[in-house]
Amino acid sequence: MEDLLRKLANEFLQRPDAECFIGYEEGPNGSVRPAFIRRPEDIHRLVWNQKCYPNLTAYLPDFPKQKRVIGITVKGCDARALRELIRAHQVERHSVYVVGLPCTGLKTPGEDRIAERCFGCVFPEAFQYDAALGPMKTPDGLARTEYETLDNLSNKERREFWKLEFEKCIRCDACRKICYACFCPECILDSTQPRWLSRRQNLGEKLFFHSVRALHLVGRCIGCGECERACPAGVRLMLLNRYLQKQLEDLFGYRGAGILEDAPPLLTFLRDDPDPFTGGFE
Amino acid sequence: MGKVRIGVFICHCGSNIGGFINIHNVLEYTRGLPLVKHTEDNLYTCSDGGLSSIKEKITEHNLNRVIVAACTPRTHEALFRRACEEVGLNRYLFEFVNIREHCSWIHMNEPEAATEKAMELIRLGVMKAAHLVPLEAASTQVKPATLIIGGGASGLSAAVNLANQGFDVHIVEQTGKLGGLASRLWKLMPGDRLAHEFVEPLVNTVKKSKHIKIYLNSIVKEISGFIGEFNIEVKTPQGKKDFSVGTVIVATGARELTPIGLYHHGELQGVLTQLELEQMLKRGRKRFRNIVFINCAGARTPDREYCGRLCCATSIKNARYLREISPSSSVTVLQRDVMAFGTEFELEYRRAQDAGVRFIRYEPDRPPEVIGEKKVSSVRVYHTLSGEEIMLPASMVVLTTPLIPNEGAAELSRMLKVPIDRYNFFLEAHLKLRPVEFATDGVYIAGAARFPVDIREAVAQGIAAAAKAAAPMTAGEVILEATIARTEPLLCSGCGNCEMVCPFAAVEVRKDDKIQNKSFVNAVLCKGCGACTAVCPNGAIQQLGFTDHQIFSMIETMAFEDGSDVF
Amino acid sequence: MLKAHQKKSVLVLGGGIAGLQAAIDLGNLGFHVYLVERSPSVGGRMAQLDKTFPTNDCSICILSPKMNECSSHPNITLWTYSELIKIEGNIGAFRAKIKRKSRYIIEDLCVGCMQCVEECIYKKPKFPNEFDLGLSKRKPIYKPFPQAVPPLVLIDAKTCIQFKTGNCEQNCAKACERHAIDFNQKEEITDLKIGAVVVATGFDMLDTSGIEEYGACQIPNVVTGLEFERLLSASGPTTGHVLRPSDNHAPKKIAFIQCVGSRDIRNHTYCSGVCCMHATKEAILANEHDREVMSTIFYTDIRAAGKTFQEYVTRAKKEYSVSYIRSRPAFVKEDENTGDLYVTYEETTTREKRSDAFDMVVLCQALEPSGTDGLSEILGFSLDAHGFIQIPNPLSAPVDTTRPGVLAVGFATGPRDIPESVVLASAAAGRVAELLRS
Amino acid sequence: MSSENKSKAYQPKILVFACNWCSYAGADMAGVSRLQMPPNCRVIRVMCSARVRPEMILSALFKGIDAVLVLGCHPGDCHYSEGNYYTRRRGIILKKLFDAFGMMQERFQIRWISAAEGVRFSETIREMVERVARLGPNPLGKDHGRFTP
Repeated sequence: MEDLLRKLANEFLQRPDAECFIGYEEGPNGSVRPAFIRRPEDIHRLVWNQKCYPNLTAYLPDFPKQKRVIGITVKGCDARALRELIRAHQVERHSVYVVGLPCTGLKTPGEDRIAERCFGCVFPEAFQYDAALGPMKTPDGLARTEYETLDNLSNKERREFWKLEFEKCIRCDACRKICYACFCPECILDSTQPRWLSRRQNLGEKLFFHSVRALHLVGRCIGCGECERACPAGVRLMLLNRYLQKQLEDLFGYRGAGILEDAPPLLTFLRDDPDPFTGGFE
Repeated sequence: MGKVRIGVFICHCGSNIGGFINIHNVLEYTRGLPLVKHTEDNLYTCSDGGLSSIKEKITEHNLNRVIVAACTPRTHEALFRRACEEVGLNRYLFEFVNIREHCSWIHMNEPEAATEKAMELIRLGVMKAAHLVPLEAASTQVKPATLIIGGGASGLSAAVNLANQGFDVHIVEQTGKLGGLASRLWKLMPGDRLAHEFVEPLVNTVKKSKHIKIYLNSIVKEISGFIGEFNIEVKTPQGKKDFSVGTVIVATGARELTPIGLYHHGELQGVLTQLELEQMLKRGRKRFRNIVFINCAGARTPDREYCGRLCCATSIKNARYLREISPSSSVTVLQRDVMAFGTEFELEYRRAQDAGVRFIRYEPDRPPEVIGEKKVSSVRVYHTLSGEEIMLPASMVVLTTPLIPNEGAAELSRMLKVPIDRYNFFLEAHLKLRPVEFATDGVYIAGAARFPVDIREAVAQGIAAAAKAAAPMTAGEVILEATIARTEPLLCSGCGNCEMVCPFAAVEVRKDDKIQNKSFVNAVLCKGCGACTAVCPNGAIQQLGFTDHQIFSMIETMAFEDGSDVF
Repeated sequence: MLKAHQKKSVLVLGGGIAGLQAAIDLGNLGFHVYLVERSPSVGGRMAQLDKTFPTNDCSICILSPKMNECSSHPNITLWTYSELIKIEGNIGAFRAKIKRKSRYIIEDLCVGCMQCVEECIYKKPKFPNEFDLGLSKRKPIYKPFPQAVPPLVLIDAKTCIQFKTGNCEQNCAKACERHAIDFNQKEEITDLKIGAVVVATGFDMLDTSGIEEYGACQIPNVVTGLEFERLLSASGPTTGHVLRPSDNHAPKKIAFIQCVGSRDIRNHTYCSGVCCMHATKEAILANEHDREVMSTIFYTDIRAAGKTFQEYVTRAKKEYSVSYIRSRPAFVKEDENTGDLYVTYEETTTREKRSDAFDMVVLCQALEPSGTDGLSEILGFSLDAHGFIQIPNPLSAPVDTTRPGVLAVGFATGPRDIPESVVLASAAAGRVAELLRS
Repeated sequence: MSSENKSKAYQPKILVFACNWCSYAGADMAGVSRLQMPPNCRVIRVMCSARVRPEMILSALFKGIDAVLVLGCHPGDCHYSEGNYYTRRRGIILKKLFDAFGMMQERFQIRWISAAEGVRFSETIREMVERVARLGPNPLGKDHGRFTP
C-alpha cells in the first residue's frame, strides 16, 4: 500500500503545478508525524499505518491561495474536514490532489487496540478523492462501538467532572492550534477589542475558553480527536464535542460536518424547529 | 477624535422619574464615573430648555459623547440626536438610557432599588458611549427609470402610472402582444364590460407614451445591481439589449391550469376549461344545451392546496351569461364553497341564481364523475343536501381551474434574489403590510405572479407597485441605514457564515482579483439586524452602533460592578 | 425629497391602516400630507386586533411602527380628534376646513405621563373604555390605549365632573406639572389648501341588537367578533385570558356564527369578506391559549380565497380542534342558571335538527362602511346601494370616486382585508402622484 | 453598589437582551402600563435577538452575572423575517452545552415577547427573578472564578 502511496505522490510531484505533497513519515521513538514532500527523491519517507493520527487538512488553509496544487492524504474523518474546509471557502477543490486512505481505525499509542477516538466512527472511508490506496470498506463494528459519554452523570457529577478536568487545563491553546476548523486570522479568544477572555487561570475563564471552542465547532467537529491527543494535560475534550454532536443529530437530524453537503446547523433553521421557549417557565 | 469626554443629562420627566428615583444621588454617582466630564439634571430634557442646554454644554465642555437618561429611545432618540447634530456632534455619538419605562415606572414602590438600578443603567450607558464612533448614513442615487417584467393588466397599469409621473419605463413581454390574460377573455367582472373595451385603451395609451419602451417576444436574461441602478440584459428578436433602471416591477402574471386528464379533459369531447369557454363565447357561439360547471378542478386539493380566489366569480359570471345568451339551456355549477366575497361578487351570485343557474354543492371526497363515450353525456354527482347521487345530463362540461404562475418565475426569482413559494408564486416582503414589495429594496411585485387576482386587483396592485417604485425615484436617492454591518478584511477568514445567515443577501464572500476571499457588505442591501455579527467566529464583521466591543463593555461593567476592569 | 415649493398637499381622511399607508406613501412621494383622524389616536381597527390572519402576526407589533413612522415623518402633519367639515374647489386646488375638536389638553405640553389620570377624582375607572368596546373601564381623563399615537391623554367632557358640575377639585390639573390641562380649550377650525383627498374611513360593526334570535346584547356570553378579539389580546381587558363575561370562567367550547347580518336580506345582502378568516383565526388563537378549547364555526360558505388562507383553514381543522359546520343556526338560548348556551341548528348534510351546548358564542357580525354618509355630503361623491363609496370604474381606475381628485380606499369602498386595503392605499398614492404631477 | 446593600437579602442581577421591534416595545408597554416588577433586570437593546452572540451569554454567566434572558419577537414575527429562528437554534444548543457542564441551565432563558405583551414581559421578569433567587448566587460570581460544585 505504501508503494502505491509513493507512486501516486511521485506522479503528483511530476505535475508542473504541484506545490507540495502532505503525508505522514516516521518520527522519533516510533511515532508518526506530518511530512511535507516537495522533491520526488523524498517520497520514500512517506508511510501509512495505524499511527497516522494527524489531520493533515489543518495545514491547508496556511498555504497561500494560489494556482498551485497541494497533494494530501486523507482518512475518512479528514475527508469530512476537507469537505467542510471547501464549504467554508478555505480550500478550493481544484487546488488539492486528494489521496484517500482506506482507514480501518487507528491504534491507541503504544498499545495494540483501536484508539477510543475511532469508536463510533460513522465514516472511516475517505471520499471525493482523486486516487485511493485501495478499495474503501467500512470495518466491522467501529460505528457501533460504545464510547464513554456524559449521559449517565448527574448534573452534580458533571460539574465535578469538568471542574477536575479544567483544573488540569493549563491554557496552552494546543487544542485550538491543532484543530482543522480553527483558521481565523485572529481568534476571538485572542482579541483585545473587546477582551472577551483574560489570561487569568480561573474556572470562569477556562469554562469560557472551552465553551467558545465547543460552540464554534458545533456542526463543524468531525470527531477526529486531535484536540484531545494534543492536550498535554489530558483534558477529555472529546466528551464535550461528542455530546454536542449527539444533540445536533437528535434535534436537527444533523449527522456531522462534511457527511452531507448540508449547511452547518447553527447557520440554518426550519420554521418548525423544536421550540422550548414558547411557554411560561417549565 | 481625541479623548472621550462624556456628558450625561438626567431627566426628571416632571415627577415621572424624579418622583421615584433620587436624582441627586444618581447625579453624584454619575459624576464619579470614568470619562464623564459633565452631568446635569433637567425637569424635562426633551423641552426646548433641555435641548438648548445639551447644545450649550457640548460646546462649553467640549463633549464628544452625549447620554440622556430619560424615557424610551423608541420615541425620543431622533429628537436628541438632532440636537447633537445641530452643534456639530455626530448623531451616532449619542446614547440613550431608559430610566422611565424600564425603571421608575416599573419600580414605583422601591425608590431605593430603582435609584440603584438607574445608576447602573447609566453606568452601562457610559461604557457603551465610550466605545461609540461617528457614523455616516450613506446615500445612493436612483435612476428615474423602471423595468416592468410582463405586459399584462398590472404591468401596463404600472407603466401608465409611472409614465404619467414622468419616469421612463421599459416593458419586457414574453409574448408578441400586450394585454396578458385579460386580452384572451370575453367579458370582465365586475361591470359586464367586454374585455377588449378595457384592454385596448390601456394598450393604446402604453403604445402612445413617449416614456415607455416595449420589448415584445423578449425575455430578461440577466439582472445585476441593486436599488438605484439595476443593469438589465434583455434578449429580443433583434438581439441583445442592455440598459439600466432604478427600480424593477415583477408582473409576470399567471395562466389557467390546463387540467389534462382531469375529469377527462382532453379525452372526452365537450370537456373544456373556463378560458376555452370564454374563447368560444368570444367567437360568437350562441346556442348551448346542458352545461355543467365543475369548480375547484385542480384546486383546494392536497397537492395544490390554495383556492384560486377568482375562479368562483368566473364560473358565476359565465354561468349567468350562458343562461342569458341561450335561455333554453340548463346551467348547473358544481361547487364546494362559493367564494363570492365582497359586494359585487355576492350580487353576481344572486343574479346568477335569479337567472336560473343551479348551484349544487359537492364534497371533495365524493367528487363528480364525468361520463361519456368520445363525447361527454352526463355528470354523476353526490348531492350533499339530498344525500343521494344524481345524474345531470351534460352536453358540455366546463372545468373551473385555478391560475398557476407563468413559467420563468423560478428563473426570475434566482436573478432578482427574491423568494417564491412552493407553487412558484412570488413571496412578498410581508403578507399583510407589504403586499407589493419584496424584502429587497427597489424590487416590487404586482398581479397574479404573487397570487391569483381579478382584473381590478391586478390594476390596483400595478398602480400600488408603481407608487412604491416612484418614491425613491422621485427623491432621486435613498438614504441608507447607518448602523449596518462592516467587515474588517484583516480579520476575515472568508468562511461565509455571515453570507449564510443574512436575510437580505447583503453579505457575500468575494473572490476576485483584488479581494481574496473576504466578506463584503453591500451597504444598500444591509438592514442592520446584526445576524451576521453574531455568527462571525472572530468578530471580523461588526454591526456598527451595536459592536461586540460596545455590548461587551456593558456586560463587563455589569459583572464587575465598579467598571474598574474596563478602564 | 422635493423642495418645499414643489410640494403639493394632500388630505387623507382616516388613520387606520389604509390611511396610514396612504399617508406614508404620499409622504415618501414628496407630498405634504395632512392625516386627519376622527378619534384621538391613529391605528384604527387594526390596533384593536390581537393577531392577524393568516400569519398570526401580532397586530400591534406590525402596526405600531407604521403609526410612529407617520407621526415622525417630515412630510406628514398628523391631526387626530379632527374632522373634515367642508370642502370647496376642484382637483389640484381644493380648500378644506378641518374641525379640530378639543381634548382639553394642550398637545404641545402633554408628554403622556398619565399622572393626571392617576390623580383624577374618580379613584377607579368607571366609564366604558371605547377601545375595549366597553369590556373594560376608563376614567373621564384617559389615554385611548397604551400604544396610542400621539401618546396624549384627553378629557371626555360627557363624563368629567368639572364639565358636568363646574366645581371639580381639578386634581388632574393640579397633578400636571406641565400645566397641559385646559378646561377652557375651544375647538378650532383650520383652513387647508390641498390638491387631492384620499378617503380611508374604514368600517363600523353592524348593530346586532336587532338580531334577537342569537341573543346579541342580551345574553352576556354572546359576544361579537371584535369583542372576542379584545378578550384574546394580551393588552385587552383580561390580559389575554379568554374569560366569558357572565362568570369569568375559561370557556372550553366556543361557537362562532358566521354571516350575522351579512348575506342576509334583513340587514346587508353583501358578504363582509373577512369574517370567515377572522373567525378561523380567533378559533385558532383560543386553542393556542388553552389547548382544551374546541371551537365550532357555523358557516354558509368558507370564503378562504386569499393567499395561504385555505392552508390556514386546513391547519385550523387539523391542529387546533376547529370544526366547521355548514349551517345557519336558528337561535341561541341561554341556560340562565349556568350561563351556558344552546345553539339550535339544522345539520344541512343530514337534515337533522340539533341543539348543542357551548360555553360562549361569538357572532361574526356584518361590517359596514364608516362615516361615508356624511362624507358623501361634504365631498360630493356617490355611494353604492350599501353605502360604500362608489368606484364608478373599478377596472381601470380602482380608487377613483365619482368626484375628480377625491380617491377612496379600504373598507369604505367595500369589504377588504388588510393587504387589500394596503394595496389600495398605495394605489391611491400612485394615482395622486399621477394626477398632480402630469 | 454600597456595602450596606450587599448585606441585605440576596438580590440576583439579571442581564436581559431585548430586540428593538417586539420585546423592547413590550418592555416599554409594561412601563407605560405601570406594571410593577422586581428591580433586578438590566435591559440591553439590540436590533434583533439574532444579534446576541453566544459569547455574550457565556461571558456574562462565567463572569458571575446571575442570569441572562434573551427576548425576541415570536417566531414568524421577526422584523427581519428570520432572525429569531437562528436565535432559537442557538439557544437550544447553548442550553445543551450548559447541560454538558451540568450548570447554568436555569440561569439562561429565551422568551418570545411581542410589543403587545407588557404583562408577559413583567411576568417573565418576575418569574425569572424568583427562580434565580431560589437558585442563589451564581457560583462563579462571588470570588470571581473560584467555584465549588
